[in-house]
Amino acid sequence: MEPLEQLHARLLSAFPGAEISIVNNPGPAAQHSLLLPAALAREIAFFLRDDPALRLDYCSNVTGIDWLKAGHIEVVYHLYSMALKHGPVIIRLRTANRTDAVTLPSLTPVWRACEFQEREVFDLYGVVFDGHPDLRRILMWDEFKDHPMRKDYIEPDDYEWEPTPHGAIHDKAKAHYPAAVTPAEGAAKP
Amino acid sequence: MIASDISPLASRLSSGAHTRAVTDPFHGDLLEVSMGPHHPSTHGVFRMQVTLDGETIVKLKPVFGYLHRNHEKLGESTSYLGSMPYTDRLDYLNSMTNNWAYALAVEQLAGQPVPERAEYLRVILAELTRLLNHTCLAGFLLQDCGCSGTPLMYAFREREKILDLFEALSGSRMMCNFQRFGGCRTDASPEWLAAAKQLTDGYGAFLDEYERLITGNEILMARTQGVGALKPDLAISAGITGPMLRATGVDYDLRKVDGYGFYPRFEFRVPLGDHGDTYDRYMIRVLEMRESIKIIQQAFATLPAGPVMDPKAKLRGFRPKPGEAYGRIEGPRGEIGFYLVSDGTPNPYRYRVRPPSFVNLTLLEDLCLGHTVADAVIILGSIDIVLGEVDR
Amino acid sequence: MLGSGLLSGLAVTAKNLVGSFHDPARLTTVEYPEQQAKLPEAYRNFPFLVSENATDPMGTLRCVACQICEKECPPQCIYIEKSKDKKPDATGKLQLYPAIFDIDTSVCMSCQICVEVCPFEAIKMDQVFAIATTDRFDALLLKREQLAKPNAYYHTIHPTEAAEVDARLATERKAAAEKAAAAAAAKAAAPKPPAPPPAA
Amino acid sequence: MSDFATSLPAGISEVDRTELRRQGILLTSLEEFYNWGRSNSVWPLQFGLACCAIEMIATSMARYDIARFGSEVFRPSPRQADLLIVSGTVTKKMAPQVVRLWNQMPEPKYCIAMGACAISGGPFKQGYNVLKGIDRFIPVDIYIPGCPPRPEALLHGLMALQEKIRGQKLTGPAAPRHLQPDATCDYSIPEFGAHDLEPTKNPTVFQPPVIVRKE
Repeated sequence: MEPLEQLHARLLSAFPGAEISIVNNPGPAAQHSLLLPAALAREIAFFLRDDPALRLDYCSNVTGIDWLKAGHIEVVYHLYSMALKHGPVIIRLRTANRTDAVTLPSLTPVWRACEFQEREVFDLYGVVFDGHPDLRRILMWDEFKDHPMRKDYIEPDDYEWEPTPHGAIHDKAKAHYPAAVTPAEGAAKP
Repeated sequence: MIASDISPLASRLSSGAHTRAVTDPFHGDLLEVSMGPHHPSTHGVFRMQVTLDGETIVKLKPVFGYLHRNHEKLGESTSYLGSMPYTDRLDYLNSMTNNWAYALAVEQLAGQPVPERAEYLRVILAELTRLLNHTCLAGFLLQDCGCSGTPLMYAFREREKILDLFEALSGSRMMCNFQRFGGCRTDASPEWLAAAKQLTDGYGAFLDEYERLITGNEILMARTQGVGALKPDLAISAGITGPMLRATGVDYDLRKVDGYGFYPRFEFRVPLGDHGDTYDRYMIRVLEMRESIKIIQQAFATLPAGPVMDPKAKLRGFRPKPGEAYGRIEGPRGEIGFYLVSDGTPNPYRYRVRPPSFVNLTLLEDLCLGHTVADAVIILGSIDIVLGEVDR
Repeated sequence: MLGSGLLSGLAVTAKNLVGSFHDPARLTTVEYPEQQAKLPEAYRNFPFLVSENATDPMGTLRCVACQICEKECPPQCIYIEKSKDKKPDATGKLQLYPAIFDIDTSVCMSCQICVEVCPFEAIKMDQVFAIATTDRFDALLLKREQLAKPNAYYHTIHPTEAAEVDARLATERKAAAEKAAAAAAAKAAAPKPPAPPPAA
Repeated sequence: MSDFATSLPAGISEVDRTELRRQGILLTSLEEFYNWGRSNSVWPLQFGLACCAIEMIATSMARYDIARFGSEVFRPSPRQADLLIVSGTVTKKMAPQVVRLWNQMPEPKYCIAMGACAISGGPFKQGYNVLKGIDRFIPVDIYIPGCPPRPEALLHGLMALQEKIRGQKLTGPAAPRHLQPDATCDYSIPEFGAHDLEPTKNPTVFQPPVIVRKE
């Protein structure tokens, strides 16, 4: 398969003016990826799928990543070609922020494999996929309000019985200790 | 005959009307059925919301999440090593391949080499797992066809033998927790290798017997041939992998494509189907088992001596450099992959599992439309799902 | 011929039926509890604490309450509190010991990671499995006293592994003793350290 | 039922009775006979949740053969089952269904929590969607720790349950639920809330002791 730089240049010539950049992966795996602009993502995805030199007909994996400090949520697609047996080409889309502007174009029209995986990202991260045929919660129940895979999600409190707590769980379990018993005298004796 | 039945008939006869109009108040209405989450044939806590016209399925929506155990969230709050036992519980029939996929992803992330003997052991264990899974699948599929008991009993008889091997090597029947980053936890003893070789050599005879029992069975053919046929281009678009993809005739096996482990050193074929129907999906698995036996026998013949753990591998205090990696292998159900993002801390920043059976379910509705409810059960059985992996 | 597949299948089941009366390969039932298939040496189910001798299990625990297993345990089912005083271990060196060492077996998944990370060979995997109970809260929370089992027991369940561990510990202790002797010889003039307190 | 039925014939010690039984003379009370019959025909619900369900299937297969205990009749319908084996992780999304199944089972009914997840949430207990033990909503008779328990461990749990059934008194305050006219067999089913189940536990069933750990 052509190197990522060459693919990047080819994409820039096919989509002039589009803000496509290479995201470097500093680790030993060296799986570098392409950051696509959300507005053009679907057109570029169609290009990647149909280009005769690429033919990335197989979208393997769709992942949401919550970058709390950077203030955006990223959706990562791992693309392979079953016809030409190469890959991966990794593309990333970013939301504008983590609160209200969380809409990204759905790539389900390009690859059917994204259907459930994008629903999962919607459920767990709250990214709204524009153009998804059936965007509902998939793992949690419909009445559920939160997006639990976000880094700032606060878990419900059910720490009544925690005989082996330490660290953060100990702090949560402490809320259930009876107020009359101070920790020093209430400590279980061996 | 009771009196109230006689009188209208008598009155009709007397009035000369010998036929009456059929007024079925339910005719044309659709029936909504919720199959699961407690249903004997949904392979766990899976639910299908089915809309029926008579017995024919006109709409089918899978409902997930009844076994959503927050695997990925827990993976972000435990160390890299701590997630290894959790991967056992993803696809709880095939813990060895899950371990390998996760170890492979972490080894890519950290650039960790693996000794040769460990790679051979991994191949042997993964192929034993494939034997185990496909044998059980055939049993469960036949169970779904209404053949209650016998094939599943035979399948589990053989499964117990493989589980005995796993237990003798790793200490646990199902939750092996055997692979480590940079090798395997323990080495296989010569006795273990002899026992495993004996089992593999005898497995062909069991498969022959099993095939005599079911493959040529006319009832099985009638129930499965032409049921749930899948087209190759749709399968590729939907990201179907594993035996379900190869049953449609697409030649895509990661053991050949990626050549991970030492698979390029072994000679084996990738069986392909033509119709993509339920029967093909069953046959592909039987043929794959025969290829697996060949791979294991070759691996035993050429197993090198040496350590099974890289001496530089770290168990505690494992902190990969910042970066990310996606590692995937060909599990018994399809492509199982792990996507890890490291930020340099002991815990992964993002830990994602690419579950094969979850993605394979994408086309469940397409496969079932137009078939009867009884066929939907068989189609689901032939997709071969495990809910621990679907919902994670 | 239509029906031949059915007939060959029936022949297989008939063979298995007849075989189940005389062929051990087709009669695989192990009648637990009267019979019990031999557990493999590697079998693991729940951890236990190794103590050096059976007469004083609490006094001779190998555990020094370093809390590594507590931190590494993936489901966090270990709870340790360090002692305030020190006791001599098997080599006579003063060590901390666990004042509280609890394992919640209702959470433990027997993954063996505590065993792998322990630098003192103090926690090992047990093989008991018949521990069904009617009480969740107390019976399944194993205390230090229930967890401590002598080294001899370890030898009965994992003989090969235990022999390796003993050999390794013996060399380590020998090296430590030699080092201590060398240090003592070098500091022969130095005042002796206070005598260790009696074992609690 | 009057007292004579529930107690041994006067003047015969347990030792004598064992000796008589060895000679082929069976002395029994109505209570013992009734419990003997119940304990040897415990029909489980065919209900698998997760990993432990595979071991439950293995238990019913040839190697372990649960039929030797009269429990091979796995019923798909809760209306025909006596025993709910909670075999695997109960998620919060699944918890209402499990309680509903339990409510649909007729008395006398028993519950075995098989495996760490069913007892306490097990290794997954810190998950946001995992119920920390099914005993927050339904009363559990036998707990089988292990992850997953070996099939032998499940058989051991089943024997423990049989032992419990054999020891049940038919009269008095210790009588099982189905012989107490006022006892309820309906347990409240939790609802799906915006952040968690509502309620998160059934306080009449789940009363953990207080255990305080110092920092």
